[in-house]
Amino acid sequence: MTVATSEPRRDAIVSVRDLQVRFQTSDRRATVKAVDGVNFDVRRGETFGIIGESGSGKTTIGRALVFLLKPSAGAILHDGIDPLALSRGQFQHHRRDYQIIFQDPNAALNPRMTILASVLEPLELARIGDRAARERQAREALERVGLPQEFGERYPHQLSGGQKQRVVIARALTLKPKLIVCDEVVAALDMSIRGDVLNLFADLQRDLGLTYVFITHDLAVVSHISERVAVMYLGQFVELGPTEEVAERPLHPYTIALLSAEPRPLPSSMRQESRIVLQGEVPSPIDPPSGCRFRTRCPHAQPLCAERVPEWRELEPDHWVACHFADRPNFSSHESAGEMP
Amino acid sequence: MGAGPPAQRKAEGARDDARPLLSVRGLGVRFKTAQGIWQATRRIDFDVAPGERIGIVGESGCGKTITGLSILRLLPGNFAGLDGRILFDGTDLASCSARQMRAIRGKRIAMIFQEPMSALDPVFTVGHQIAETLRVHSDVSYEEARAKTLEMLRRVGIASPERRIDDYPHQLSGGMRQRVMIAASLICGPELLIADEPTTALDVTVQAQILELLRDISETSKTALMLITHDLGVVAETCTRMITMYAGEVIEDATVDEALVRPLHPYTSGLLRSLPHLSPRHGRLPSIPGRCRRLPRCRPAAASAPAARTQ
Amino acid sequence: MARRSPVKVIGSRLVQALPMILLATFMVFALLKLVPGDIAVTLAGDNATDARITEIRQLYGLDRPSLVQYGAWLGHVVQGDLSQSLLTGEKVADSIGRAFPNTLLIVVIALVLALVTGIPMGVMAAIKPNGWIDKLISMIASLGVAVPGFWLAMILVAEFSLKLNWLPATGAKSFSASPIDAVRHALLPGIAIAAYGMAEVARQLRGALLEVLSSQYVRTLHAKGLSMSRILWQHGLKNVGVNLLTIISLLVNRMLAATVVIEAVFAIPGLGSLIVRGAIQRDFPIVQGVVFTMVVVVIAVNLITDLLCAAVDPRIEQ
Amino acid sequence: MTMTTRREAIALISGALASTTISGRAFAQAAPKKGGTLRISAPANPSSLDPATGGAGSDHAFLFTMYDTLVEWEFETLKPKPGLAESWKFTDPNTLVLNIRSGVTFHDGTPLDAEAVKFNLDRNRSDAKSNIKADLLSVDAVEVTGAQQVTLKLKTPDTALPGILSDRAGMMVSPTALKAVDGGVVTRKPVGAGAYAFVSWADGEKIVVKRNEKYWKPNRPYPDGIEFSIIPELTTGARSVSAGQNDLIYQLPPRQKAIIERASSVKVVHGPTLYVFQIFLNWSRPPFDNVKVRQALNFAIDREAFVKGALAGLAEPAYMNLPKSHWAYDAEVAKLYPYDPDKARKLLAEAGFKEGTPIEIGGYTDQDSVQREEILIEQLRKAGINVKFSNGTVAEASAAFFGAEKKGAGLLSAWTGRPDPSLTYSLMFTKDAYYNGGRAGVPPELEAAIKESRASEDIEVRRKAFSTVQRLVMENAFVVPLAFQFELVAMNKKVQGYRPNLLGKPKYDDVWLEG
Repeated sequence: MTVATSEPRRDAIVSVRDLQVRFQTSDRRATVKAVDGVNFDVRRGETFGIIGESGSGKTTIGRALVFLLKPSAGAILHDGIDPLALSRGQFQHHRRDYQIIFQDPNAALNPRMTILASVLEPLELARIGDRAARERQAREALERVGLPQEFGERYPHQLSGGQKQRVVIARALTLKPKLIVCDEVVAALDMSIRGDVLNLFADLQRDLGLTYVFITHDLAVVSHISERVAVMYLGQFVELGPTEEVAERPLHPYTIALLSAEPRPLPSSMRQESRIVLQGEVPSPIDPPSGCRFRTRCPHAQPLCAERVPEWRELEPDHWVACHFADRPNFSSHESAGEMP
Repeated sequence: MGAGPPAQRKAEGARDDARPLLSVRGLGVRFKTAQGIWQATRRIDFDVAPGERIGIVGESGCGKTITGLSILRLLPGNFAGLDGRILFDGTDLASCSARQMRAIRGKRIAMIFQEPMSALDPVFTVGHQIAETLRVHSDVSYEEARAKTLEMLRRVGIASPERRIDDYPHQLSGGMRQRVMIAASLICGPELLIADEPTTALDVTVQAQILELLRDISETSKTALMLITHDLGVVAETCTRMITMYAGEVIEDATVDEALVRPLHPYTSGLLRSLPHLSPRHGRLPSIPGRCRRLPRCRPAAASAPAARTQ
Repeated sequence: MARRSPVKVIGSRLVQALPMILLATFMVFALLKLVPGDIAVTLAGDNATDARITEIRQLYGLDRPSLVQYGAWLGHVVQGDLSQSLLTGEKVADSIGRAFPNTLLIVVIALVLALVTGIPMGVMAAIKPNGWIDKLISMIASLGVAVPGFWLAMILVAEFSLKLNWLPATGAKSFSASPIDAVRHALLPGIAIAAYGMAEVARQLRGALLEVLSSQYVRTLHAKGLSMSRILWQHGLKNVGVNLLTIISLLVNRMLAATVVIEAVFAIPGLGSLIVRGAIQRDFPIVQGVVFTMVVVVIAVNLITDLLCAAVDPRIEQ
Repeated sequence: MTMTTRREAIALISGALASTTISGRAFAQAAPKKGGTLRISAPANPSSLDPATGGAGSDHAFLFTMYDTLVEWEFETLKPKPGLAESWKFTDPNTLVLNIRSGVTFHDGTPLDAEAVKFNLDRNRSDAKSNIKADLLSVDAVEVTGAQQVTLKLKTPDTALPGILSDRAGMMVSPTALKAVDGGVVTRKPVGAGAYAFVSWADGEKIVVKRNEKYWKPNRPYPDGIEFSIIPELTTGARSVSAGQNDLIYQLPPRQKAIIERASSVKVVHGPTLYVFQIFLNWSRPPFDNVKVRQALNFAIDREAFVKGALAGLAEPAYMNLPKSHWAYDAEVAKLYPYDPDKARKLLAEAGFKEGTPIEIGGYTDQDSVQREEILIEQLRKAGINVKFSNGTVAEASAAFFGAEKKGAGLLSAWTGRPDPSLTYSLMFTKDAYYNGGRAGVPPELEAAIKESRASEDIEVRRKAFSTVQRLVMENAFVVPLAFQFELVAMNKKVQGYRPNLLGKPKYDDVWLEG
């Protein structure tokens, strides 16, 4: 695919250009192309959603964005600068602005540390302010995520899953980051708590001017929270655009299938029967299909799809897609995606 | 639905069979905990007609999984006691001997679970595990069992079953594992399949495949399906009737259409409203106050309010 | 996931084992040289004089630098010659060839006994954790671990040899000459070592089985209508197969070590007795030879264990 | 003596048969008969089966069965008596003539004649591998003066020679066998002229010998053969006798007596030996360079109590290096050191030795040794002597004290004794002797007296010389003798005719098996 957006946008807080991340398999005999040529910008103050199924490489992208993983090729610019070009000390300092939160709050919290101690930890490591100032900051962070004062003295096992995830968010907030990568942050939470936590994210963004990269497999979550969404399949973006656009007028057959697969609590009278159920399994990222990676499961695949890699093109304003036939009306999504409740 | 005897329920079921396949009456389950006896579920009544697909929905901890497990009497080690009756085809499973119970498990009532990875024995081939159900319940030769297993693998949509039959679970994807689980549960042709969150751990496109498979199998082989899930969408896609549980009790029992269009119970409507769905991205999600099952949060009614809809 | 052929695996493991063998024999050699005491004194005899001891050191090459001596030994080993006892002149290969079967028989008997008793104990304990059977078995297991092997050995001899006269109190017989007699001689020492093994197998197996029994797939098996005994003996045991094999390989190593004491108690001319004699007399070719043999055995046991683990558990890659 | 293994430290011996007690029934009175295999539990693998190259005192138990010696001794007195040499005579102080018994052959048929004896003696005193060159230092030349006669030309008078020829130096090996073996050592293929011929030796496991059908002693031996099972753990060895798997075990420690006597099928024989527990002293440096400190140590020890406490009473208190029954024993010397802690204190004060100053003494780690140490610590403490034992294995601790390291002021060990007492004294109490740990000099009159003891053939002259030797050694307190251990042999009741000997190294000359 060609790199169409070679010039980073001015308002981009993160610019990703032709990002590739590869791993060795455990027997060191093959290379997994976890992320294979991805381009996008994250705009300041927005929530950028990345949706994909397991093995699509979305988590790898998330880690690469905050340099928990080193890209094998390509560039990731933070505010126009390449963090990898920074000195060690500068890099550590720079890192505070770009945080990541994971799915499992249990893994992120030390069971033997009080909540307050856990929230204080990043401040202490960064040696910010004196002890009193740090503690005040930590308590503010806890308050901001809606946890009462007395929670600071508790231990993780005394908290519910949602409360723990709030603690993790508070901890990320202490260093006043510009951007937070949220990797499946509500996947482990109960339905009813999910709403609360998502509301919290929205509040924080409004109040603190945060930018989010929201990584999830859950269509409902991503479409609720993000302005723009990228759809990922087998290490590549297949579609990127404003959430409403992607949800209501998807361009890529995979997006269409994904939207159609989402079970909806609709009564039978409101359901339409032409649901698209993809056949087969996701191919191996070790040896992905030639041409378009989705072609092996695509209901509209043509011989061309095997021969040529589809171009990453801006088919509609701000709406990108990688499909040879996305502009053909015959599989245009509009009628198959279904109505929203 | 309350304690209405099966005869009174004629109007409701999709089928008009003489009597329900499964009839649960006054079911309650207790567990031993460090704090004493905990009543996990109480006064649960519902029926499943032959071939019917019902969904049991509720949040985690509401007792839906325990209800599923108690039908097969597969309750965990700290199980302390069970009240009520579980009438299956006229037999009260609550008072069956262990031997009778074993003869029913897998043969007449099958069950599949959420995590297809951990629900399969990692050190046996999938073929072995599918055939095993058949072999414990009937006297078949190795060849017969293998042939039947291949047929089942094909039936649940596994490509090149001849190759997959000798694979181990870790060599399969999550979706394939769940297909294997389904194959193993259906090989004896059970009358009832209890599926406990069968797609929760799966990706959405794979979930669609599995749900389609379950619906298809239930329709073609007339197997009743009891689908336990927290996802109203899954129920809407798959089932005809929906039972909502909250704090260990059944609070609503209605057809899916009715329940979704006019949820009578505030909890059901709360659940529906809290869904962060595709369109309403502007605005806040309504939150359901409280989350501990012991804290009543149902606004107009207490948690122990009787089921809102009866026949 | 591609599997490598067992031949290749064995080959590469043997190559990896070479440095281990070198290191082990060199370290033992260095230790023998470091501790005071000198075979030259033994060789010089009761009427030793300083001059005679010096003379003997020259005569036997004991005055050469240690590394040279080790190198000379290694040179012989490379040519397939474990050299001979400095003291008696017997070929070390002959000594080991005679001693090893005796030790092996004891270890094999001990292992079989430990498994035959330990596995049912572990399984029974796991069926109902914290039930009275479990508590009883755990008590027996604690005893098995706590009771020193040599003490048990002496009790066994007192009871079964001296009092009842069922089994011989000391010595060993060649297995090839008379299998029954050989087993009769190795039985009591085998039991003495097996007690610890039994306890270890029972305890570890119980723990591993409990973990298996609490796993999701066991619930599936129940849901499929399998009986508890079938779940335990078929699925349970195969699932703890890797644990069991690991226990076995550890036990073999431990039992080999335990033979040093047990062989002394039963006057069994095995590897343990041999290395003790070699060490006391600073007869380093003997010690080196036994260490070499033991290291090879341990490496072989570990290798076999790994191969078997891979056979039992498909998730393990070779 | 002390080197090599722990077993040895426990047991090599000699002495006159002062008291042989037999537990249980008395010997059966039936006439000796031939047949059967004598099964013996032996405590140690031999260091070699070649008498010239071996070193361990424990080897004799095997060697004596295969090799006959030129001179033998009376069991009870250790008085030399004819062996392969039917007679000997010092024709002058520097000439010893040996007349060799005729008609004797080695196991391989080689005749045992004067040439064979000369071959052996020359090998023993000059071969590089020979460990017994020192024993024959006084021999200048060995001459064949007849078909069955050799004459030893001596550099200096040495009347200890007959005694020496009753030990390794006098064990005759077949010259044919020696010449046939590469290196001239018959370690693994011994061929002698003894009562039994070698069959096999599996190191650390078993030695088998069979009856020499052409043995020169009439009607001997009785058993068809002997099987030695090598069982280093004496408790185990004793059990093998209790269980009937072996017929006889020797060199048992005293504590085993009560245990083994419980088995009804077993009888126990014991008798005194030359094996003496003692504290070796390094008198080359403080504190033992002061004779008063050494004497104090000797006064501070209650030997009677030591015998009871450490050796279950199966021992004789030792006041010098010879037991009461020995022909050279001097009762006057024995009176030098009665138990007298006050005297000890006084001597220490005179020596300017500060009471309670720790003295480091080496010792062994085995259970019996540690028990002996504990008793000694207690006894010495009463005299204000603070002894600290630092223990090691027999090999370690011995090498550390006697070898180049010179560790510790003393060593609690034992002396196994020699057929002729002059060896005992020259190996311990001459300058540069290996068992003189400090290699310090001794009074010239002691060296002279030791020499004197080997100058005359006359036993009275020798006795007087030894009196002087003993007196000088004990007055100078070069050693702290503690106790002579008894030989303790347990055997199946069907074993008949076993007699202990003063040397403490078992011989089975008259043993036969009943039933």
